[in-house]
Amino acid sequence: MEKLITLWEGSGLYNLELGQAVMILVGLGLLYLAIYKKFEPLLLVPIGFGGILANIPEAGLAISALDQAIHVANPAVLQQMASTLGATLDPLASVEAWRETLVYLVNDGASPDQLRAARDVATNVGYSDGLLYVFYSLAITTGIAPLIIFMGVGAMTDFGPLLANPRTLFLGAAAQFGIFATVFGAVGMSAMGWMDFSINQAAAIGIIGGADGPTSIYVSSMLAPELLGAIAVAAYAYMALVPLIQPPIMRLLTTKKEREIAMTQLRPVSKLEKIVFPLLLLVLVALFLPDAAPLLGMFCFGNLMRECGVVERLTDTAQNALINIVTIVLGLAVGSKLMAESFLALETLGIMGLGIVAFGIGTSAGVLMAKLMNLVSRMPINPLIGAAGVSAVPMAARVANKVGLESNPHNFLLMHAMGPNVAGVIGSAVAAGVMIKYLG
Amino acid sequence: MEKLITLWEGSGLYNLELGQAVMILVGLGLLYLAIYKKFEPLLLVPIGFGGILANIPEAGLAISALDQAIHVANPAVLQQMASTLGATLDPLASVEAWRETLVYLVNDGASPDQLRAARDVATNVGYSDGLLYVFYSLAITTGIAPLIIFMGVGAMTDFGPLLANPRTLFLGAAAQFGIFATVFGAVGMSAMGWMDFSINQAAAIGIIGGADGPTSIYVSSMLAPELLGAIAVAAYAYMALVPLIQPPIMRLLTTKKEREIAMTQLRPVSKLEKIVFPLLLLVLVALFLPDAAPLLGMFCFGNLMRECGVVERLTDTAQNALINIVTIVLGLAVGSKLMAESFLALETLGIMGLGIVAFGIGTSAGVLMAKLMNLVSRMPINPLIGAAGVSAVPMAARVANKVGLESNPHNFLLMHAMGPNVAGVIGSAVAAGVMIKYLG
Amino acid sequence: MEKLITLWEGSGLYNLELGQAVMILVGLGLLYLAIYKKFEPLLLVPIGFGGILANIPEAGLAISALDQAIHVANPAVLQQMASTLGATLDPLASVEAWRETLVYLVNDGASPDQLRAARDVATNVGYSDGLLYVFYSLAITTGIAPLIIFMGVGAMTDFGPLLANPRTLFLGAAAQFGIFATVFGAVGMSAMGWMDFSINQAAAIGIIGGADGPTSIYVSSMLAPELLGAIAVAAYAYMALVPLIQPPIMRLLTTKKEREIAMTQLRPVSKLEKIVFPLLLLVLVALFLPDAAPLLGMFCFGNLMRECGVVERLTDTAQNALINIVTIVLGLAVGSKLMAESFLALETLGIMGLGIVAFGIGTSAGVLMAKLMNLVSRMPINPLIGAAGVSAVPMAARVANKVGLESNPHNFLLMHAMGPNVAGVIGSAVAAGVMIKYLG
Amino acid sequence: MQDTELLHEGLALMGLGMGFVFVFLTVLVISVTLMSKLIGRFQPAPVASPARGKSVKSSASKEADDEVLAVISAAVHRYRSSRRR
Amino acid sequence: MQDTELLHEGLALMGLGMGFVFVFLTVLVISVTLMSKLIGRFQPAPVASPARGKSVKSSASKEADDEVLAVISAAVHRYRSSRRR
Amino acid sequence: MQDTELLHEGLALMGLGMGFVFVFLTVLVISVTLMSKLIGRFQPAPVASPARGKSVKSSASKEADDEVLAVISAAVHRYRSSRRR
Ligand code: NA
Ligand code: NA
Ligand code: NA
Repeated sequence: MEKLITLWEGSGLYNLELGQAVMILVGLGLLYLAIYKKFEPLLLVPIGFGGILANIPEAGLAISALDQAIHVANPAVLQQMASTLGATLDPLASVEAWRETLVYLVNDGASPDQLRAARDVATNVGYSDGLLYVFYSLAITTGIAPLIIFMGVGAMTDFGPLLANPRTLFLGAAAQFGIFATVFGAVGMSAMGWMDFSINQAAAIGIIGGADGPTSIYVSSMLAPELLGAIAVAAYAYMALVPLIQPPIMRLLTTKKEREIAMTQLRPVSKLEKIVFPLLLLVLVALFLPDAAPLLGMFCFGNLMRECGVVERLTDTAQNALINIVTIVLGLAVGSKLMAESFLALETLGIMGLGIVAFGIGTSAGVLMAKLMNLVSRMPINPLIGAAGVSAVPMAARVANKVGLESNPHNFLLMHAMGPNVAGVIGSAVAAGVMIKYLG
Repeated sequence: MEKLITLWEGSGLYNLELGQAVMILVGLGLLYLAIYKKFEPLLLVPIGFGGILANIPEAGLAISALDQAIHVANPAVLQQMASTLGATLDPLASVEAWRETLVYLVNDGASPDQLRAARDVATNVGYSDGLLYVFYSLAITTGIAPLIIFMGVGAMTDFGPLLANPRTLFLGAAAQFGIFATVFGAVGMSAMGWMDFSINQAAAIGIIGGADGPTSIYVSSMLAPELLGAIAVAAYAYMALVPLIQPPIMRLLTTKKEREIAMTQLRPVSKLEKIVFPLLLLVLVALFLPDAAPLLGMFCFGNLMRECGVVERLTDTAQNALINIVTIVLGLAVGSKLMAESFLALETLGIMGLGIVAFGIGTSAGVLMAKLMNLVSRMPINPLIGAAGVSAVPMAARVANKVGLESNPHNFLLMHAMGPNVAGVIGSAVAAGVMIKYLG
Repeated sequence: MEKLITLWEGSGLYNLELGQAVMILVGLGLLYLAIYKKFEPLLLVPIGFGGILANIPEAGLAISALDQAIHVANPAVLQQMASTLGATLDPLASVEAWRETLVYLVNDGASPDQLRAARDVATNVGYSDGLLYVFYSLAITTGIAPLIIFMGVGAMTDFGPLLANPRTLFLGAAAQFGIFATVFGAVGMSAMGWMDFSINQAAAIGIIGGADGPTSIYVSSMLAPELLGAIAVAAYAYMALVPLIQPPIMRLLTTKKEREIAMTQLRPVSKLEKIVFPLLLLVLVALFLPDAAPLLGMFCFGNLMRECGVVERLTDTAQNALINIVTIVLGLAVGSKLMAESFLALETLGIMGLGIVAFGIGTSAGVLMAKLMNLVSRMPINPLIGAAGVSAVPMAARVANKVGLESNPHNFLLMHAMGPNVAGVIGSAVAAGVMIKYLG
Repeated sequence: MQDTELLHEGLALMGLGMGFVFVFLTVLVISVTLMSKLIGRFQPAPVASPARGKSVKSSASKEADDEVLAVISAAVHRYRSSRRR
Repeated sequence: MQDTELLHEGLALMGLGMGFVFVFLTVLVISVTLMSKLIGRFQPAPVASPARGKSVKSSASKEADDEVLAVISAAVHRYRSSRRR
Repeated sequence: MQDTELLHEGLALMGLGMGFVFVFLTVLVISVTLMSKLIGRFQPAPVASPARGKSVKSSASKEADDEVLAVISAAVHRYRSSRRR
């Protein structure tokens, strides 16, 4: 009978907190978007599922052995942990109060040595790190997962259109205004007292406007890991929404005539140029912005493997088995940050709101930059391809193509839009480097 | 000359202990079964080979740097380690006695801090963790390997037949009686004084009856890691023996008439049902048995990836590259537990004996449950498919089909048997959760 | 303005040291050799690129969090670290002097406990391990990467020609004389005062003559990690140069008549022999040279998977996805050792010089051994296949075939040369084991 | 642990475990049946679903398909020209 | 952090960040243009490059190609014989 | 380490190393020869072995083969229909 009570008291239903229930619904919602609305399913299926796993009451899949022990261990173990943390627990207080004291000690007061000792206590009595916590530690805290994915993206990227028309790099630069305007927006909301974002958090939020999943995850894991869940969800969701967000802005900022501009055919690009480009980019990064070196270095590595043509085995693995394995692990690890206490906050709404603004401003800046370039240059640029500068490869380029076809059914902009599109990837990685430089 | 002596004294032949020689033969025997008898070769080839590697004298492939240092380091290092462990070694005792003292201290007396310090001594003088030990720590202690394999199994499982006839879940439930009967058998043997199993060990042994490799490994790594080698070998060996173990029992418990029962054709199952099923199962696990969440969560994740149809890249990787890589690592890591001192014990014989009993009882319970269901329900069930409830996917279902064809050459039971077959996977994961809940 | 100065002072150009600039050029040179000269591109592309990444100023991709903090942290953090290391920094000295003091303390004076504490300080203020450093720790320090690659090589090796003519093992043995002659050469250079190699370093350099990348990396990671970068580069570069290095030596040491010797066709080898061979080799290693067990054990494991024919899934993964993933990680990790302070030393020139001598001596020894065998045995051996005994699979065997065809256009030696070729792999792994036994 | 206590532990685990397994799977049977009925009501044609599934797939994996097609056609082409040689 | 200070921080980051992004990409545009010109001068026929690229590839991945060819031919063979059955 | 001592170390390592390599590979040659003879005696027809090997493989990798066959046949079918278009 006693055992039956243990079973019931250990069940999810008995322990389910409202926040967890809501987060499970949020996870199911993400899965719905991923599966039925095709919102970046490769990432949102694992993230959504990971979010559900992270919120299963008592399972502790997303927390460390130490947190798990604090949350569910018996009073004797709690006292032992408190003593290793150099504190004594008030014998008159409730066990719940003890747990809260320990949470406070672990997060604020304890030295690394004490934490190690407390962790030893927890593992000695049989608690272990949750699977998603292990994934997070291995894949995201070390930076390995986003960087490997960026390498794979590099191995899938063709810089040909960019090399044929290097000026499109300016479009990729302009579209990063979405990032910095959002940073300013976020600090503005905090200054207004609406939200409470630090400058680091504002920077991590801003990078959503870079429309690059791995870059967003990398930056927020360094500057604001507590917001990583919301930021990753916003980044991937809005990337999927690019076909809805961008066209109205593009139409608003351009005349029909501008949208009909036909662009001169791109010159063929030699193999050698494609091989030299990633090395050139790498050297510039090395000289001017070492803080972007992990991101752009791995990106250039992937691209060099692709273009050099002598390591097809490795390129194939970087584009397939490796990126897929890392995507599964990364997705589940990001899902581990979809825990109620951190996700169900006003800040998440702020992030979602700011994220969409970031996309809009980035799109506008790209389009306006293209119009500006038309003023100063002879070679005509269709301003629609400026919108592709936000990256969201290859979605934004396809959107530019589609909107262009609406105005002129014979005007295929896809290849022209691929230039600013991949330039946007470089642009946001550079922006990420600047932010890490100042705030990291 | 002195060097030649060192070479000879460091050779395997000089240091070979009888137990190691026997274990190398055991490893060769497992390879024979795997290669020539096709006993689950995907696992038994790595396990058998790992077993041989683990028993190479002096190589220390399966032990930590600390254990290796205790085993082979010179007296000065031993004294240094002893002092970090807070002990002094008797200057009159032999070096062999010192080593024994250190083994005792490390396993019983030392605090985590002292162990860390002793380990530092060992690595400082150049000892390092053996490869199989590293694999074990990374893949099994963290739980990653069995869970990733379970994800891959989920990605390969079609729940269609189960969804078409959900009642077959009862067969998968009944067959788990093999697990619990075996637990009782194991504690019975201990109560009789024949063996010396703790309740945790009994539970880990019982799970062999679940006929699911990853579940067995996961549970025994948590409840009785010292028995993991024997349990994994028993689990995979008996799974391979299913075509020999089951048919006599099935024939004994059924009449020819029962074996000839034809089952109504399964209804088609919609895509949506297949997508919702893993989520439904996950939610039930979350609500009622969080301790099964790692196992069933990853299983459902794999299955959702398979059925949702929008992440084929990931499904393919989960079914191939990822599960294969993890299988190699897991197999070698399991092999590291085939060391003489733990494997060549009476307990291993007990485990092998109990394992076969577990399979037999599970088979019987499944068949009898099917007969019982025939008493209370109109829709006829061929009792042979009850035997598939032990899981051992898809072997047990094929056995049911084959035995059925013997009685009626036109009665194809394979699809009908797949329902209880996959239900058995769920059933044993649930049983695993209950055991971890109470004993973990 | 102040921020602009920070940006400039944090830029690569401001911080670029001459050594780093040179090493970036070295990295580009390696990429040139890999891409345009096809020098073992699968390894040299990642190694060369990793070398560039490791030398990006301020990025710290190849160093630990602790080293990174010592290198760039502000004075307050430096003082905190010094206090955990039990030292006080001279308040009158410059910050640069403080950094040097800390470097000295970390490398020479500090205990493991103090290092852990200093590391805690560094991570607490936000420094983290560089990506390549993480790769090195995970893949090379543990030995996992070279061993997994060796497993993949085993899975790709066909021992048929060797089994058909086991005497060719003697050729593989003789060619290892290149290894030991080089060791003696290296200690000779030190005795002459030209270089300053320890015996361990000499052994690690000698193993270049084994013409086996993973073996070289494994041995030097154990005996002389500080030379790993130069040794790996030399090993792979010279392997690529085998078609240039070997033919003149082969022609010099043989008469035209000898080069025309036709060899009797190889007998067919049964499946069973191929299955038993890796197990036989493993047992001999276990009995006589346990220190070679990690290398040859994994090699035999790969080969057994290949030949047993029942685990094709695993063989395929070992030959493709797994070896490719590990190659990428290993290459970048090796690149992390191409740092200016260790690579731009006279020793590197010595290593490059000794490496080519090693290849030459190994080739000669193989050819001469074949001639010797012709004196004592009836069955004729074409001495050219002796050169294949250095391994460098399958390049050296192809060279033997090509040189043979020059003398006699109908004399195909390829299959005959594969025997000594794979024997060379076993031979150098045995040599590696002997060295680790004495010096490890 | 005393022998009888161990036996009791085992017996308790057996009863509780089997009980829980049955209860859980019963709940699952009921949930699945309800789920199937619900889905059957709102999306009545399971026959249509394979077709739908296929179309989903064809759009989702269109690119992959095209690639495969390209590879295969190249291979067949090569194979044919090599046979001509 | 005080509100105005935070705003200043944000503004500074915006100016500096956008400035740096533009400067960096401008340098990249210039470098790429120079690089393309240099390459165009020394290796004047980009038309030839695909051919060259192809030949590089064909030598580099010769073995892989042969393997693919073998697999495909075996598969086609099997396919044909299976159809005959 | 003194120079001469280092030289001695090197020389000793050379002698011992080469010696051990030869002894080990000689043992291997003997073992392999014995093994081949033993196997030849008990399983006298190496000619039969490829056939046996094949049948082993064909049973073991039957499923994989079928899959490949299915993929290829689908691909060929697609290729043909696409050419008709
Ligand atoms: Na971007
Ligand atoms: Na089961
Ligand atoms: Na060699």
